[in-house]
Amino acid sequence: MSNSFMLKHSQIFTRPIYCVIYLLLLFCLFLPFSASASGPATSKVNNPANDLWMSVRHNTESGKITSQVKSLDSTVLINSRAEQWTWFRMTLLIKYSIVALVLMIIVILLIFLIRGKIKLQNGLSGNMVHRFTDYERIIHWMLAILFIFLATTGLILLFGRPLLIPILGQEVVAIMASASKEGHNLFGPLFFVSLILMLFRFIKRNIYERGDLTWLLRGGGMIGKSHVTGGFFNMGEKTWYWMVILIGLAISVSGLTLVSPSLGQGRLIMELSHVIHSVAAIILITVALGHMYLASKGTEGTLESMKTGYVDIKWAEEHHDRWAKECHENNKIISAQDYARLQGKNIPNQSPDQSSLVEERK
Amino acid sequence: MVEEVLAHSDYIDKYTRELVMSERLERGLQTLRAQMDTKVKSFFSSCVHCGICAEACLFYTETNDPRYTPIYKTEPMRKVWQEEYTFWGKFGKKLGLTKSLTEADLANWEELVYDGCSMCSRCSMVCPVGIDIAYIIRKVKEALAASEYSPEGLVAATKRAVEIGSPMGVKLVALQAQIKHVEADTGLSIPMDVEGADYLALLSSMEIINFPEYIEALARIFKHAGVSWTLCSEAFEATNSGLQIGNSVVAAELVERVVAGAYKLKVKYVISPECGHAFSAIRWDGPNFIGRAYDFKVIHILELLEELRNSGRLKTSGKETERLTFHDPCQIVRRGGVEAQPRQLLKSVAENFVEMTDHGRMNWCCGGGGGVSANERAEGLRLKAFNRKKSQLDELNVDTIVTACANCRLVMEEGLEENEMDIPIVGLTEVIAEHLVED
Amino acid sequence: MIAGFIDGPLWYFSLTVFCIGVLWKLASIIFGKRKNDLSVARASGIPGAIKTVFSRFKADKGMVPHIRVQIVAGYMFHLGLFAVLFFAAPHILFIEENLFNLDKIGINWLAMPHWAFIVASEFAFLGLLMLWLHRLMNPVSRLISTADDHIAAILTFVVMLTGCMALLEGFSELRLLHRFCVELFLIYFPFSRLIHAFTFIPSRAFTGAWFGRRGISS
Amino acid sequence: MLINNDQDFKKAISELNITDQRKLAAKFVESVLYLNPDPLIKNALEIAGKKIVSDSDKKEFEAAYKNIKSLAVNTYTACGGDADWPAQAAHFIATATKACLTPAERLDSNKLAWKCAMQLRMAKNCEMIESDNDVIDNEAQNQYIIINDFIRK
Repeated sequence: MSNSFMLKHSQIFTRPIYCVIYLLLLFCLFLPFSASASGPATSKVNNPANDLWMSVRHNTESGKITSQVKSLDSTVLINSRAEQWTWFRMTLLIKYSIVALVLMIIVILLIFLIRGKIKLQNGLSGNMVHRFTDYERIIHWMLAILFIFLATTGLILLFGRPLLIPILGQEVVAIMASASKEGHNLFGPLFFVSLILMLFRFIKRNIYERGDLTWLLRGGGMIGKSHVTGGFFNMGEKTWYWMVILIGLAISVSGLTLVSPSLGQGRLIMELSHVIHSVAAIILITVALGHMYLASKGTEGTLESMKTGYVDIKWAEEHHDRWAKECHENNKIISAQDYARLQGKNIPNQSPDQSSLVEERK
Repeated sequence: MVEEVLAHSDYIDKYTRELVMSERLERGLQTLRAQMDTKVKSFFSSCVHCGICAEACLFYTETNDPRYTPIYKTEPMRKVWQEEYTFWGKFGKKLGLTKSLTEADLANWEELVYDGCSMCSRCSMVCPVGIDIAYIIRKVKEALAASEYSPEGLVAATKRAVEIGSPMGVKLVALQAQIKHVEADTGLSIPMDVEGADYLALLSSMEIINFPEYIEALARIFKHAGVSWTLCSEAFEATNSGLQIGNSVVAAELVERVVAGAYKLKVKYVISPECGHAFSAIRWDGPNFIGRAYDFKVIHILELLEELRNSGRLKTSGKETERLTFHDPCQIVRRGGVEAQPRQLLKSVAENFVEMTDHGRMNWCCGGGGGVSANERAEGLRLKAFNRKKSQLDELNVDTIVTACANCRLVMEEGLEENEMDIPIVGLTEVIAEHLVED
Repeated sequence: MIAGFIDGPLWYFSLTVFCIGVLWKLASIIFGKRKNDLSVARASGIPGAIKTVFSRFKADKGMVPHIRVQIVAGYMFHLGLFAVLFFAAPHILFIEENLFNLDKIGINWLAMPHWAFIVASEFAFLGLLMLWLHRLMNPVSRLISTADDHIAAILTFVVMLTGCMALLEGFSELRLLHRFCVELFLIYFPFSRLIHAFTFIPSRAFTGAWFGRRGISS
Repeated sequence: MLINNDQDFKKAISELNITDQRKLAAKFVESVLYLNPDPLIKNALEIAGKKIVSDSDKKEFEAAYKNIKSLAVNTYTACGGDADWPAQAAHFIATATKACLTPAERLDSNKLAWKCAMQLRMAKNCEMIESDNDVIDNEAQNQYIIINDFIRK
């Protein structure tokens, strides 16, 4: 989307110059009339070019400049903000994005090297509890896939000029950029939709409650070996959820503003949207990298919950003790064998026992 | 542990790879190939593996075991189709990529097809691409039977059916004794081997052994309506174990007996008893088993009763006051097409008749059809599957369940007992008989 | 050179494979061997067949709560794709240019407005993504799915993706990429799960006829 | 007048109140008890005779009914199972006993003695089938005698 804005902008840079010349001519033409109109000339003489340039540059006194193009911002002849914006887009943004991403990767590497895979203290039991329904997992992975796609295309657009062109050359990157832009624009709204789905499906379980803070102090169990307390979702997961929702919404709204330039928003809005969009996106991407690592390689038995929807009860006890307790109380725990059966990996020629497998029927 | 489970199935694969070309497997394969008609091909090429059929199958909904997904039960046939009738299958076989059907598959599918399917064919009703899944499962059964992967219960029953003439070993003397009893009670005579009667009534062994009331009901209704009918000493058994186990040869033989009996007594109609699968067997599958059309008509007892009622020959008086519902036997309603008659009959004698949420063509099976009830090994699963019927009944809280199949009746009584529910179950024909206008 | 190949020979080849493949499949199903039922029918099978071809577009009421994802996603995908496939301006233009002149054969084939096109493709993408994830997430469909199912899903996705990436119509390379994927799709179609787009009709008809002649509405 | 046919038999029964019906039914069963030696039956019959006064009686009664019901259901010959006539006779005795314990609140309890009698006739019948002799020793007559002197008292 930022790219689409770039295109408009390049034209904007060229157009005002013609406008200025045109207006200067007009000015000369109408000079005598204006003189007469001004009635008996005052003794004070000042250089009218000043005013003109002031207006053209800053468009302070509105109405002073008219244009035959009757549309929003059509009387803005030179958008001085654009230079700041260009500077932000081409210098700041790129530089700090790279810094942020690289830093995150380093952090992950460090965690991996120092802490290694966070194993369960008393290992896996093989007895499982149901955690996420099919629908919940579908939403999660849909959001994930769309996010990764949008992130990739977005980064291609962001880093295309400084990083890719030197490697792949102008033509290739031009094609990639065009493709990325179209893909990015089309998938954006889908991200928004699945974000809303996620918001409604998971919000109940993500309200902060007592006990979440202690989790934070323990660094989610990464600091020290002692056990940290948590409900269905622990502090870390809740925070991540709210980041996804809030930052995600910021990205979506600003993004939608950028794909639909003809909603009556002016350049200012567009520039702001772009700034919000890019900054928010970079933050979310950076944190997402962390999430991806911690939820897969990072901690033992976590990925299972988003693959099959079940987690090992030992895992639950360590990461979500309060929830695990509930599971124990309502005896939601199913044996390894029943779990295998629910996954369609039944031992052949064995009729199921009477245990309640119908627990998780949606 | 899960690993162990996986290890186990791996082991089975390895173990069978040696005897892949075994005799049994060969017979299975041949039977599958022989039955590969264009319908099956169309069905398999249409299946998008959406898994919707699972939600229609009580063996899945009550266990949540994906292996009970109806279309998955046809896997042996799909594998053969894939490998021998599709481009990629043939191609993959050349490269040795496709996993061919193994004897282990047959061994594992025995449980799925015989214990985990009551042939209720509810799945065939919901498939979005219109696959008649039960139609394919029936063919898989044929292959499993041919390769001798069938439960003992059914094998024994089939043996008895062929040798004694009844899957439950009911000899003619037993029937005669029951008839004597009924005659003594009702003072009516029960016609046996009457040549030239209009109707030849068939019975199911279940009725002779457990529910002789049915015979009495028939006698009284036919007397009342002045129907000329008879039983046949050589063909009184309606059930067809050949159909249940999936052996067309046996099935044909059993049908032939009825045809011979009907021919001998020169009857115009053969009456299929309440029993569900007997109706499919004699009414719909029979001619196809023996490869020729009948020279008599087959009619289900409920169809006949409704006919008699409409023509005014069957008059009833009084109405049952208790709240009652009707359990549709799958083979009669969904595979037999007798849906309206039982309802009209019931309404004529009951003022408080209520329907279950899913009824008629979308009814839920009792769990004992397709020979499942004759297969002791399946009892645990069957009782679990009954939970579906249980929850249907819990919604209604009826005083009485009426049905039209001795097997459904018995299976449900066991299910109710298991769940400590106390609802009497009665046969529709008996209910009608109780309300006959005395004349 | 490659462009020429994709726009020329490969296009005609894939189109031929597709057409012949589909026709062959349908013919072999319709004219293939199947026993005719000897039992006395309650009613003719034909009305039943026709009825079922349409009745199966609607799910049974009792089933709906358990299969919402499949229904919603399924309809989103299929309708979206259908709209994009046949009513997107670029596609109609393509047909006009490469296959036959619609006006000549007196068909007034209107393209849908750009916004509708975008909405339709959004629906198609969301639906397909959901369906494929359901395939992976739901134990039942995970168990019964074969490689073919996944290849078909991914191939379809790629075709749609390359299509929307070429939306700007600024670079012929992107158009070629899209077209190349379409050609792969066409070649894969008759030998795969994708054929259900045609065979669902005979399948429904067979079942409908079977039930119909027994006097059962399916 | 003496009862000697089923119409009168049925009529006479319907005129009895439920406790009497239970007593009568119990008598019916006792006359062919030898067909099922299960102690549950004996115990059930004793309870059937008793009047229900206290809660403990009620509990006892319900327990007996429950047991006899499961006995009746579990002795069915399953579809496709091999017919064993003596066992089947025992089964009918069980169902007959179940009938005579039918709870009062059940709508079909008004003809429980009749139901019981029918089951017993079937039981006798099974015995006959097993013994393969053609002379039918009609349980009905026997039941008429029982009801006649039951009413007389």
